[in-house]
Amino acid sequence: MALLRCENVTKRFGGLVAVDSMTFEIDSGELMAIVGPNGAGKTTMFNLINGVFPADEGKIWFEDLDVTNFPAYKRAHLGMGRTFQIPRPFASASVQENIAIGAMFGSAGAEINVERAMEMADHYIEIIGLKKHRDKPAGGLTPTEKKLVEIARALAMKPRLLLMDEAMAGMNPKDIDGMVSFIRHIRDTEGIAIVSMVEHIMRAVAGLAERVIVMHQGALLVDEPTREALTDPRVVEVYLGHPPEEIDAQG
Amino acid sequence: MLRVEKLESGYGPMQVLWGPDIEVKAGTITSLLGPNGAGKSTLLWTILGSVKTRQGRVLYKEEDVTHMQPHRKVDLGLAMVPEGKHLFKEMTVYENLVMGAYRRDAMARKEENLEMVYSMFPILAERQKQVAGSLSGGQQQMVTIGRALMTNPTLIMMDEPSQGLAPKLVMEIFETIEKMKREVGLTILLVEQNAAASLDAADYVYVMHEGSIKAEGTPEKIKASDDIKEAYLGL
Amino acid sequence: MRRAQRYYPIIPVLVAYAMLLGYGLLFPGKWQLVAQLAFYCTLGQAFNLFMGMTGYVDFGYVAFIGIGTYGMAISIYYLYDKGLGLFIVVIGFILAAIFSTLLSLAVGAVALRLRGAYFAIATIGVNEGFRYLIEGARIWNGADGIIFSLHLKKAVGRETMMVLSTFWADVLVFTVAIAAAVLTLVFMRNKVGYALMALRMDEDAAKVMGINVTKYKIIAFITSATLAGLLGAAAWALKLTYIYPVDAFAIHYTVEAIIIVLLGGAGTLMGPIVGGLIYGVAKYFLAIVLPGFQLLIFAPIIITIIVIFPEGTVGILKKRVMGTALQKYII
Amino acid sequence: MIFEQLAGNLVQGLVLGAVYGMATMGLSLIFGVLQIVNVGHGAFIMVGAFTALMMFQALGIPPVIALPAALILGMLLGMVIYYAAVKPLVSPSGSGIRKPSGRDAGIAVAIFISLMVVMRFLSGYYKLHTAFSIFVGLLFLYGLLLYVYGGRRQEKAAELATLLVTFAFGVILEEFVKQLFTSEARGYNWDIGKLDIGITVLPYTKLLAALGSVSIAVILYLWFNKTRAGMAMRSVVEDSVGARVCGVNVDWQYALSFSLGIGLTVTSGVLLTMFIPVGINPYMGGPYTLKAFVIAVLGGLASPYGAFFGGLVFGLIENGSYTLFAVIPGVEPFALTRFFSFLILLVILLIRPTGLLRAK
Repeated sequence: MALLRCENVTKRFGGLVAVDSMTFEIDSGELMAIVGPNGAGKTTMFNLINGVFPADEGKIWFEDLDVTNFPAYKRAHLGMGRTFQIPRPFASASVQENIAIGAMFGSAGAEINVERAMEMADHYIEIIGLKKHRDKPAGGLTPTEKKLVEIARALAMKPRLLLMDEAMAGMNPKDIDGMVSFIRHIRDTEGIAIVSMVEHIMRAVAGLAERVIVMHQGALLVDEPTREALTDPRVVEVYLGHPPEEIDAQG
Repeated sequence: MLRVEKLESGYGPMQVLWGPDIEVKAGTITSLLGPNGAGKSTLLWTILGSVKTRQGRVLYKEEDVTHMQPHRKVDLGLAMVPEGKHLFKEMTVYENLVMGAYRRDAMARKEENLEMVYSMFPILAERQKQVAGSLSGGQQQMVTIGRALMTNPTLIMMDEPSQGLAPKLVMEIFETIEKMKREVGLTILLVEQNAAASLDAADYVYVMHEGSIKAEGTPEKIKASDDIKEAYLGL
Repeated sequence: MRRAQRYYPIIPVLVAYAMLLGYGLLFPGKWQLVAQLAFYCTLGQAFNLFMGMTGYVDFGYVAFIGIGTYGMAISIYYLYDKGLGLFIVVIGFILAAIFSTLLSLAVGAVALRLRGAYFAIATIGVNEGFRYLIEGARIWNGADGIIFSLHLKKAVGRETMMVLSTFWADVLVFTVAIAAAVLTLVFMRNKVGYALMALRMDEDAAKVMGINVTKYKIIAFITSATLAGLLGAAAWALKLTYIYPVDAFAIHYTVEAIIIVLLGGAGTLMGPIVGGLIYGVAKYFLAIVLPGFQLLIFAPIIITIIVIFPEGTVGILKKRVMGTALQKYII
Repeated sequence: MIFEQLAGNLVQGLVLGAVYGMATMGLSLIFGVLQIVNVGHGAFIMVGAFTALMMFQALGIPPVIALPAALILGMLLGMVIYYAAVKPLVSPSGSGIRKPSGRDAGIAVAIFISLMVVMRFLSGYYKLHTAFSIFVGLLFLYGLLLYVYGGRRQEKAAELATLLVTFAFGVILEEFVKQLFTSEARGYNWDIGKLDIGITVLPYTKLLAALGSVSIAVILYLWFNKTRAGMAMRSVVEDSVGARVCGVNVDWQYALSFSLGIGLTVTSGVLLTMFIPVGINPYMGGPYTLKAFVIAVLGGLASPYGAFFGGLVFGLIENGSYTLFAVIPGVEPFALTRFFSFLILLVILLIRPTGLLRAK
């Protein structure tokens, strides 16, 4: 059974078709990447999946439940987590409060009171290694720390599907490798499916994803295991220009 | 051409730049490398003047322009290609380019510059009547670069010109940058995430970290130094 | 133990109100002033519950006070001869609460879907719109208003009426203030508060965190509106025993509410009390020295606070006591 | 007969609507460029109405001639407000590193007190009201504080703050005018004849007001689309960062558009008095704020031309609904029409907050 299933999902803005009849599935515990240039409709696709705005056409199922018309918060309750391209922690709340908010309103939110949420937050602060910043306002952290807080906040929601928007944008190759192994670690320990959206960091795609979806002008170009996707002639043609070296290096 | 001395600036209570020194020689590509949050973009905006300088000086063509307003600097031939495109999405390609020639001096040379932009990016000539927002990502980037060329610049500062582009377009952008140096004779100050490509294109490199310069030298020197690559570039 | 500690900040609030009440009781000549101050504190406390906690400004807030006043007025005006005695006042409060809740539901259903500027636009006409509905459709005597002092006298007797409108009405205002303060703290310390904090800072991020932002906004909006309705019933209807639509929906009470909350510090528990006292005392003396000039002097102060001291008095105080023993008492 | 009355209503509605549209363009311009809703909108219309009234009564200048004066007055007012309170919110100029010190506060208080003393002294000669002195003192104090602190960046954008600031400026204007002219309603009588077009009768003043509104709208349109300065303002609306790197002085464009928006609003106050030359009082702006919001939302908040067409539509609606309510017995058609416009606002906001008349 697929965790998430999208069928002919389409979204238009005015005359522009941002997402054009996308059909794909995501399985539980899978590590997947969505790849494509800026403006290919990746962020819109994310917003459609977690319900920031509704799709114009098509259907979305989450664990065989039709969530097409669910608002964002209900989808979050079902187990969809999300991080943003530019991290958006609640700036004047402390790191602990930020993460606790995730726990309070996430998929297990109904049973979790404020005290319990704070304890859970401490656990995740431990995981991301920001213990010394626990009581600081999140707005004062460095971009990378904000990113970690946001990931912890999403994890505290106990999601079954985590959507990460450009988790590695602007990082140098070393930090990318660190983030890749961190994400893999999360997947293994928390057992959740992670969809990461990556613009053009082939190093991250190759290291991270088991499967890749390439989007081009709002439509699905290929949906294949990573190696095949990155050497697919269509992908090379419209997107890569030449097959990435990292594939050979890591393959 | 451009010299930055002990520049300090930031936003509100947060100081970002801690006194970097930089020199950009005429007719070269100078590349600024470093991790996210190192203050590279802030440095460019401070040089342009839209982020206020708190300490230090900016010298352009041997003239102190530290506290000059951004639009006055555009008059002097200092252009900028901002990160994330920032073109006028509801105007046509042509109108976008004409906006680049907004200052009077640039307006006088509008036709020549327009021709130069169209010869550099023939696709823009074809699409000049089209609304800029409907172009593809790569074409939008061309409009932004073209618009900067329309300001009749002598020095162009480029902030992440390849960001968000398909890998196959990244090489094209770098070719364009080299062409701008070779054929138009522009001086370029380049901020790039793509360290490898940037090192190949540059004549001189500065490595920034936490708001100050940690290393500088020719690309060969930087490439040769494993310490720098390991510590700041992660190559 | 830790749980109890989290509610410590209510102590200074209770102390402040107790001192104010005590001052009024000990110096009977000052009761008018104390009642006036209590009104402003309550206005601020109730307004803060929505504006301070959500970051939205409801420019039509006075409509809830007005409709609450009508609730009490109607109860007395139509039920005075039914032999219910003081019970009509109780019914009045119930009506006030129901009316203001219903109006807030109607307004909230439209306005709370909107954000920022659009929310402001939707609310700024509420008081005017409602006033013109009452006048235009001649509801409840239309523009002629309801004058019910005789009805109240007949229902409860002259003596009771006097005590009711000069003393118990003010005590009820105090009660509403304390209720508002307690509710504010309870919200802050529970999920509601965290949800409101999240949506105040970043509504989009809050949504994808699983926060039903509309629900929490409505909770704060209705609570705040209902308190305003009760305030109107106690402070206006019972004290004045008449009501005209032109007064009941006058926008300058919204201005006062904004001033009080900003002076004290939006989103803080103590803020409305501090703001209410500063504003009340200043207005009291200005009314003696310079009648008619209060708004001309307070409006520049609003601007000064917004531009230069956006945290307000208590906001600044909060920063000062950070890390000291006082920290757990002041929020 | 019915047809004639309908046609008459249509003409009256359009003439009124043109003025309404003009009265909303300033609001939309400011929102379009700065994303600020001028909550004090009506107060600026009131200023325009008083300008027309004063010039007519004191100097005998007909309102049409008073238009440029009102525009200049409004633009000056706009500039002052922009630099005093809007700019410190949208782009704080303060270094932000200066800590408030006791000395700063001391100087501020000292200057305030000495200013009060000077004003007290002056009031002996000029019969200044004490409250006015305090008001002036407060303004100076504010200027000083602004100089020392330079404004603060707000936590949640500047939206809430700008709403409150424009609201407060509306209150200041109302109270200030009240002190000058008392709150009694005034009016003037500028009679230059009527035009009978068969289906309805229109005074020339109303026609002039409508024509003036249309011409101003057309000039604004041409200025935006055909001139270099207009293009610069458009570029700021579309992308301020892009405009800046093109060499547009973005800060000045912000100031200019705010000032122009206020100028247009004050000017529209003059036009409105040509339409309704009575009931001019300090608090007359409130209903116009509400109407302007309805109109702006009809036409899409950020578009001045949308606002103009919204005004035409609203003029028709208002005229029609008044005629309709007048035949219902037992109601106040005037008040009910105002309630109706509020209802329209809510309905539009509910179904399409970005404007009914915009394509997207």
